[in-house]
Amino acid sequence: MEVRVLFFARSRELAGASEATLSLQPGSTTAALMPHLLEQFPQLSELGTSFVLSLNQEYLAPGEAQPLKAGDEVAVIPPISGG
Amino acid sequence: MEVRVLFFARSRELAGASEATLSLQPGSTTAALMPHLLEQFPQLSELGTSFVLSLNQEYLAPGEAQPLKAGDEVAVIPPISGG
Amino acid sequence: MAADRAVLREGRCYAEVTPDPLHLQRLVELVVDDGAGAFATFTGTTRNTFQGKKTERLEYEAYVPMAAKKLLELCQQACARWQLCGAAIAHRTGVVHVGEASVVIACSSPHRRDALEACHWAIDELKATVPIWKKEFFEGGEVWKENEE
Amino acid sequence: MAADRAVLREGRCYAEVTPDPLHLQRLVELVVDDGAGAFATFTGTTRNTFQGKKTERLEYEAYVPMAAKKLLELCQQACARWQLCGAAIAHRTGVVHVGEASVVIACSSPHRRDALEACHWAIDELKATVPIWKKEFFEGGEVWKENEE
Repeated sequence: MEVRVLFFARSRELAGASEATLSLQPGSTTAALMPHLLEQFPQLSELGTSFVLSLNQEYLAPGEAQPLKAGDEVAVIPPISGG
Repeated sequence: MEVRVLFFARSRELAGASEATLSLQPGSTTAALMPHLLEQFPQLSELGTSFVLSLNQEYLAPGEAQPLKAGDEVAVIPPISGG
Repeated sequence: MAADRAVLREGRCYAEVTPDPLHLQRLVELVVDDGAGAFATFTGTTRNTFQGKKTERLEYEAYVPMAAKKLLELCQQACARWQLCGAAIAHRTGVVHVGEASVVIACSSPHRRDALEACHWAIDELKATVPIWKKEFFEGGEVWKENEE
Repeated sequence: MAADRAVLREGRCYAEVTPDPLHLQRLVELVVDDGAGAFATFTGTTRNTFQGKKTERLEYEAYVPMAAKKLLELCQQACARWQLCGAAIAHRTGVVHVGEASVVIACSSPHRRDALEACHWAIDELKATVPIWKKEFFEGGEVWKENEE
């Protein structure tokens, strides 16, 4: 199944793209995302642990594993600095 | 000596005037003010204790007696309600 | 005849008492500073109700020169207590209809906490110390308001 | 192509993410209410210095739909927690030069404490929760800022 991945700020600069499509095994959870992303965009490792993920515009807690379905939207969210 | 007295808000309505001139004995203090004002404007007694006085645009503490000189400006200040 | 308005300026401080309508944008422009990253404002307006009754209007009266002096002191105290680029306060006198502004406060600072705290303190302090009075005209009567401070 | 702006409205709440310049007066007009006696606003602007160096500009990037959603939730939480007539927040994206506004918040309420407290809370909460990023461009470099919250 395919999920849409958005990159922002430093993660966008490291990935060299603002979005990508990930093909995952059906039944995959959000735990599968970073291993796949690091494979496709090795520079993302420079983020270290300084990021969180969102799933369909809701933040995921670090370590939280949610089931994924086709068409889901995920974002890589470096430390925010709005305002 | 003459001092200028200003009335505001409820004190102005009770006195029926926005200002007055008081003639006082040289050497008078601010303690002399209300007795003289109540004589000239008996309606002011309706204020009760709900007012303070100012001398040359500085508040006087209740019971505070400051020396007066000719040309001083005094005001009768009911409970304020700015803002 | 006593003056019906006063404007006092000192350093980063601005204080005004005026019978003219107040404009928020004008007060903000008085505290603009390229060193400021934060602007906090407070505007007090006439509400449409008073203790459950319909308000027709408010009328403000001021001891103009002393009120302007106290407003300036207020700004100066705010600048001494917080790190501000600027502080400006204007209070209106005369009739202030529902929806119109009676007081506008604008503070600017490099970092947000100073402007926000100074602005909040300023309106509280104004209500406690500045010789200005408000009379409420409502359905069925009129009364001189007294601040709780 | 992803949308570069979003506006969400719900009841007394208004949230906007936009690349266009922000105007304080417009946000205030969104929270006008005859039942309001108090209006509090916060404006964040680009300052001219960053850690002692001259700032050339800031550039903001947003996860637009999620940022708009989080800004609306922020307004809704403020309305639930304080007695507000209205709450409106707009955040700008793209280049924000020195002196220009990056964020404007406006809250209105019957009594002053609610608008003042809600406004202060809102900017603190925005900095902690809304997916927007700021890059500082200064003399000699550029860096992605990280809020302390």
